[in-house]
Amino acid sequence: MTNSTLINCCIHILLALFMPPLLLGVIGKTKAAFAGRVGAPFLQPYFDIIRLLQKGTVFSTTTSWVFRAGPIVALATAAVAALLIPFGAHPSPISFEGDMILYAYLFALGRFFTMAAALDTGSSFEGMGSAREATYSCLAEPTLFFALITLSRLSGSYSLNGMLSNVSSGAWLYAGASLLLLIGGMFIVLLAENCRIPFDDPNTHLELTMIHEVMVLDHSGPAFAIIQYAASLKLFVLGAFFVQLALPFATGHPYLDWGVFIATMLLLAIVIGIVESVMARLRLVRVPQLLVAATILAAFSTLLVIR
Amino acid sequence: MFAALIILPLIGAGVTWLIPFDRMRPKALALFACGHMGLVIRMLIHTPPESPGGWFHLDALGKVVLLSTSTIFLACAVYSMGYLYYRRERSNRLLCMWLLICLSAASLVTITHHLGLMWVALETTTISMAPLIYFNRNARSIEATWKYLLICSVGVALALIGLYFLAYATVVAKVEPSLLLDDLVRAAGKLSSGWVHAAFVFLLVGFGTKMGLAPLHTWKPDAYGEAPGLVGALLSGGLVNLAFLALVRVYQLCIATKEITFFQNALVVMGLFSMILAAIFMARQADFKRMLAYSSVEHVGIMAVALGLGGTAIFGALFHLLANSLTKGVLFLSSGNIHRSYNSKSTDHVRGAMRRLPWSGGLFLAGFLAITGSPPFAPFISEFTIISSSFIQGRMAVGAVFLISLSIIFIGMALTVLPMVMGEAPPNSETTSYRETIGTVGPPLALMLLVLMLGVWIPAPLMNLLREAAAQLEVR
Amino acid sequence: MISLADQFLVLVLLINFISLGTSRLIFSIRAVAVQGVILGILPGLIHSFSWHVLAITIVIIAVKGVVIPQLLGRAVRTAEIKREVEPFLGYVPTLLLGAVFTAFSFGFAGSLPMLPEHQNYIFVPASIATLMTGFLVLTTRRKAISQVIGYLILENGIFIFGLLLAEAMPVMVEAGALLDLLVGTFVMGIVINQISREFSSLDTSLLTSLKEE
Amino acid sequence: MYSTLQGACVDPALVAISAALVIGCAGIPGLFLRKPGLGQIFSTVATILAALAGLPSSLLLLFSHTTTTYSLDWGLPFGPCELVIDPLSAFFLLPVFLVSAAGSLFAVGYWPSAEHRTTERGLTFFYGLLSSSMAILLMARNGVFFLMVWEIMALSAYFLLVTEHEREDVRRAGTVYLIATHTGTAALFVYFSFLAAQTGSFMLPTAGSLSALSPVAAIIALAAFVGFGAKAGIMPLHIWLPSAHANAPSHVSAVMSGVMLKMGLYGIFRTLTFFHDPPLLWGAVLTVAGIVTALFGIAFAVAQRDLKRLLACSSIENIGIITTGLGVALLGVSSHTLPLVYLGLAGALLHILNHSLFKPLLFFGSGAIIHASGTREMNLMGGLAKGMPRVALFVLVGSVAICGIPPLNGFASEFLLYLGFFRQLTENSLSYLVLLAPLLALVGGLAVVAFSKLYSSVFLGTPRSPGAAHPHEAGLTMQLPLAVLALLCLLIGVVPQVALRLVYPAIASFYPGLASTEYPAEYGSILDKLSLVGVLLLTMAVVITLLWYWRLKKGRVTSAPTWGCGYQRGTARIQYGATAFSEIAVSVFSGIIRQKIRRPAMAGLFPGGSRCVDHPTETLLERIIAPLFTLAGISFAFLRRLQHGLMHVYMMYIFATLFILMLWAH
Repeated sequence: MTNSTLINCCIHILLALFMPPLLLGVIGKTKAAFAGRVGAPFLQPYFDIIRLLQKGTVFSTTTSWVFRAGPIVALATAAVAALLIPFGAHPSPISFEGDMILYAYLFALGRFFTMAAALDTGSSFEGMGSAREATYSCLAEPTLFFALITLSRLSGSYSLNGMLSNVSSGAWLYAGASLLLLIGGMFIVLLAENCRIPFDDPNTHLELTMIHEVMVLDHSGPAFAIIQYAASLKLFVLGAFFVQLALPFATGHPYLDWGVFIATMLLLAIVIGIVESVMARLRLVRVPQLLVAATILAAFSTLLVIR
Repeated sequence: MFAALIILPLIGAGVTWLIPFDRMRPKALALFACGHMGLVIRMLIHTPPESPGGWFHLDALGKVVLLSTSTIFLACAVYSMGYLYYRRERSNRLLCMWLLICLSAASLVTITHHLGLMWVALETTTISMAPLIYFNRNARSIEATWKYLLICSVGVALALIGLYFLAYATVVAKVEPSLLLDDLVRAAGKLSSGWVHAAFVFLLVGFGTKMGLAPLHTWKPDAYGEAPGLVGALLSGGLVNLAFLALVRVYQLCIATKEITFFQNALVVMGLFSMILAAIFMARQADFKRMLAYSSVEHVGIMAVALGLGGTAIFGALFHLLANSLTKGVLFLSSGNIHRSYNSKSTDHVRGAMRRLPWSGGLFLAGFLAITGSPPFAPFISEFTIISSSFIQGRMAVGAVFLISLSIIFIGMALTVLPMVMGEAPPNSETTSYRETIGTVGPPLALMLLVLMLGVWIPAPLMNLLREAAAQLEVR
Repeated sequence: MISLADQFLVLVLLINFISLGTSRLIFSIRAVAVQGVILGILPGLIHSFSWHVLAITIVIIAVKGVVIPQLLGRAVRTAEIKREVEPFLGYVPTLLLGAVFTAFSFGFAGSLPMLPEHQNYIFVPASIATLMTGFLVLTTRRKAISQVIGYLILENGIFIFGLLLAEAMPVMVEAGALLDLLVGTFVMGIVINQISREFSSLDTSLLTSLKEE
Repeated sequence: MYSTLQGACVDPALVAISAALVIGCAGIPGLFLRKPGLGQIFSTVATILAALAGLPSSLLLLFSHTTTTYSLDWGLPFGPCELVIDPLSAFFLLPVFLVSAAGSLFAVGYWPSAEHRTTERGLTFFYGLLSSSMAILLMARNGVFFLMVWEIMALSAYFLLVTEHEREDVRRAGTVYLIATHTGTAALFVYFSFLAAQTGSFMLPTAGSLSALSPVAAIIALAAFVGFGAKAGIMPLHIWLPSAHANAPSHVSAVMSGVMLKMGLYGIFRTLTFFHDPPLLWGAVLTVAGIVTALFGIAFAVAQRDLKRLLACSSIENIGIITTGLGVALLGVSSHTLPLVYLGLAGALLHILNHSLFKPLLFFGSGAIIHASGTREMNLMGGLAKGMPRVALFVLVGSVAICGIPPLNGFASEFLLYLGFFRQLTENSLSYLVLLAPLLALVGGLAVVAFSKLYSSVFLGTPRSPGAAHPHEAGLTMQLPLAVLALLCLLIGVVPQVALRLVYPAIASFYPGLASTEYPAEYGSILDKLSLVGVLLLTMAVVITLLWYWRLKKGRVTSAPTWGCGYQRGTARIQYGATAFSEIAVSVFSGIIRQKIRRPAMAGLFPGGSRCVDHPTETLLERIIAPLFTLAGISFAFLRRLQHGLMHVYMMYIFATLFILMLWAH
């Protein structure tokens, strides 16, 4: 391993460690701006996490060890996923043929344990949340795979590195239509997987309508901090996938590329913020329909490239 | 030697007639059955030479049938010791006597090569069975007897005129008029086809009626349903084989006269028809003895089809003759026990037999699996041989119909048998004094073990016997 | 001599039609008895005299002409039935069918090769026709008695054919004939009487409790 | 290790055969021993010892490239009866020995003869018979002998299934099973007959000796698909499977699902080796049947409320996945794309191995659960994790593994299949195969729904019924099999490359063309990376845990009731139950899953108490096959009028027959 790759590796890990909460901060700020408020500072999510880490913990009497495993697994999976996905033009530290499948399935692992932890509390609301989570994410699964197929067809490679680094502006020339469809589909999945509006509202106060937030009602203190951090990391990882798909800019100069990556990520956060502030939450019954629509978009894009 | 085989049972009949006590007769019956069995085994080992004039000649085919008949009869005789203990309300004198007379006539059928004599013997067996079917002395049994007697007599009468035709054919052909099989085979070339055809048709219908091929089977369900279990076993395990042997003799003649194809096709068609009909009648059958009767129709159908197919299926037919009679013995004897215990033949009342009669219930279940051709029981060997040879010969349609009706029959029988043996006996079901004893369970158990043994291992002598018999029926 | 036998066979055919046409049981029993007597005489006509033939003649006449009618008659009387009411098929159609079958049997016999000495006689057609008549009775009449009668007629048909073989294989023919007689008389007679005791009627349409429902 | 064993002079094949026979006879003494329980102990010990002898020897046979032939002497006229163990058989032997030993150990605690005097003997006897017949089946090379052993297997499975035959549903399940399996056997009659017609003997043909282009070959393949597919539970031949697995004693369900289904797959594998040029159509049919089976199976599983029925349906799903892999491999053979062949076979065979680990694990778990809670209805359970923490842990491992989630073994096999699908993108033939990937992903997603439903509604939350309120931890004899299987799942999950090496000889014997390729090395290295990530994941989880607990020590930890979002009177019954959990998914997939729903009729201003019951239906069985049976029954009843007891008409039958035959003759 040469020197530069070692440095890039370190940068990669540091970014994955420290940048995710910032996205939440940016999103919050954007929404505040749209609402005409000043809003919390960009670093507010960091403050929250630190404060939560210092608090004590309350465990529900009904819970068992499964409840505690939930946040841990969620964070671990997100972290491993972060090591598999390339940031911008820079390849990921770990990469091998078929890693995209692992990437997709890691989220399933995290989800399984999050849902189990939620159901362990025996609260009907958390039950609702996990039931919804289970169904919606299993509807979102195929979309991701269609995206992977399209990318690996375009790039002729079977690993995330190859797929995403080869989707340069060149690909747009001959497969623009399918990439466009793909971006549409993937954006929906991005929002759904991270429980953003229009699927879910992270800071609503009506538990009956929530998905992700209602699953973590009973986590408190450090556990909740871990969950918050894991959620932001997940957003970060999926976002990295998306921006590399949507804004594949590469200057060729390594440090400039890092800058580009950070910039595009922040841009993505702003976009999400805009969407959240201009759109309303969907009715729950509409959610599956939107997800299926995303799947259809992605499927079309696949058919366009493999016919 | 031949004489002994015929006389011994007759003596037995006389003895049982003279014995005054009901308790003693079954023992005598079993005794004479054992004697007969011993005689049969001795004749199988040292086959006596053909009698002067060629009227009596024990060939391989005869041996197979004789063996099966004697075995099933022995089983029934031993069983009767245990069974008749529960039927003390009426005298068993006639029963024992006629059983032995029937045995004598049956042996005669197997050892003679004179078609006329064979016909006489068959008619005797028919008559001798009538009092046995009427054993229960009630309205239903008299009706069954009446139907059995009239239909079978008509059938046998048809067979007689068929024989007359044959004889007349020899007369017309200006050869030495005779009904000796060997003479006929020798003269076969000269006989005029018109008479021979007519003869074959009449013989087929006549013996077919006795054998119970559909649609000539109409007496079977009634007779089997009303007769005591051991009589049913004897009818379906013994007499059927005699009629089949008669058909086989005709078949040998057909081979000689080169008219075989028509006869074979007729056999296949009637056989398949019997199987289909049995399949239809066995589904949702509410009376398990009648179900067994239809199963007997099915199995004569199988034998007919196999005979009609020829080739390797012949072996299947002969082996099926053995396997079927043994398995039928198991089924009828154990069903007799179940009937005694519940005092009902209706599957609405008979439930949970395995709980009430562990042995008989289990044997009935095992017999059901065996008779429907499940490995590792003997009927599987024969049925698979027949099916495979039908496919190997390229008779796809035959094989397909055969297989489909087998499956339907399995389903139908399963839906009748499984509820009988499984579960709990219904609370309202009648409880009788019947208890399982070695006398009533031993014989079917022994037969079942035989069926199992033949399913996994055929002794070399038996194998050779069957091969030899099959060789007699090869179409050249 | 044998030509005389031929005339008798015509008589036999006539009796077939009578038994098909009549509705009174006693009458048809008598008809069958007469038929039996004729059949008893026939061997005497076609063979030269011998004690053996005489014995046969006597036995047959005795059984077919006397014993069986007696048995059946008694059964009829005990069961108090006069006539076959509502046959399965009416009398006129039955008669017509009988005629058709007789014609058919003549055709059938014509198609078969025969000994020259039998060539001009109607043994074979007569036997086939009688056989079919027996079947017709068996299939169209409901009463047990009528069916026994049908069976007897059927037997007579077979017997007629047997006459052709009488010199070829006497033992066989006689054995067959006698055994048939045995069934016909004793066993059937016994069963008939049992039935009439059980049901106090010989209507076999009563004997239909054994069936698939 | 096997080199040392090879040094020993005893022939491993002989060891395997005798082990199978020992297992078969293990139950016999129990039938005659007066003292209850002694027979059970004896058979368990014998079975375990035999398995301990059989496993290494089958491993040896798997890796040794020689196959020895033993000829049994029997008097039947179907040619010699040969026993051969080639790598394919040896591979399938592994689960047979493993699971049957585990099951018999489990039975000691689960079905103690002290409580089940009447049934225990028969159960033990037929259990041994089933296990050994499956082992012998894999060695049989004579078609008729194969058929016999096959039927012995089927029948002993039937007798095991109806152990509790006083119960109506058990009897019904048994009857359906018996009829289905017998129909399958009829198809096998056709299969072996035509094989004999093709080769001239009843011996199974050697690999690649037949051509697939003749019409007879098509019939053979179809018969094999029907006969073996019915046993394996490929749709639409699966009708017997759910009720059978649900109603058998749990350790029997484990063997049936974990091993017996594989025998059907073995038959299909074996059949496909006969032909050297399978047409594309066969592969296509298998692939489509497989993916449809997987999708429908898991969809049914999502809807179930009966614990064991859910497991049974997921068996159907897994069989579907395996069949897909096989079909893909076959497509590869027909189109001469070796990577596809390799990956398809590797995925299929590895998944066979995996499924025979985690499915028995789950069925044993369900046995322990039913033992503790006294019900199979998931809606009545809950909170069992506190009473039986170890079983909860093992079942968790099983559930995660069966969803195909890393780092457990289920993922490894599905991963290989995915690679195969993606590979086709660069091959220019059959690139549409890649569309299987999203479908498989959907299957995986649904599996997560089904098993998080199972796990959470059984073990988590608070008890929903008094029956489940006081669960007891399973006995040691029940825990040990669970522990072993769970450990194996984790092991294969973390080091899949080892398992891949296990699979390779079987692949080579299935498709000799792969013998001299570098694929094993290539994909072995990929799996190395996979296991690296697995280890990374585990370490990361451990690290986070340690950090957190270090944190917890400092902070103060209190415990309080679950926050009810303001509803202070929450009872256990307002928890999300199993049915509620899957309700959304079921409504989304209502096209596939049909449910009978009895909704309460609301009347008046203040409607009284009422309940809404919905239970999933066996679409095929209850809507198509059962009506067909009734229809046939009616028409038969009509035809039975032929037997009306009217004498003169019977006479007419005889006369008519005579007449027709006369006309035919002339």
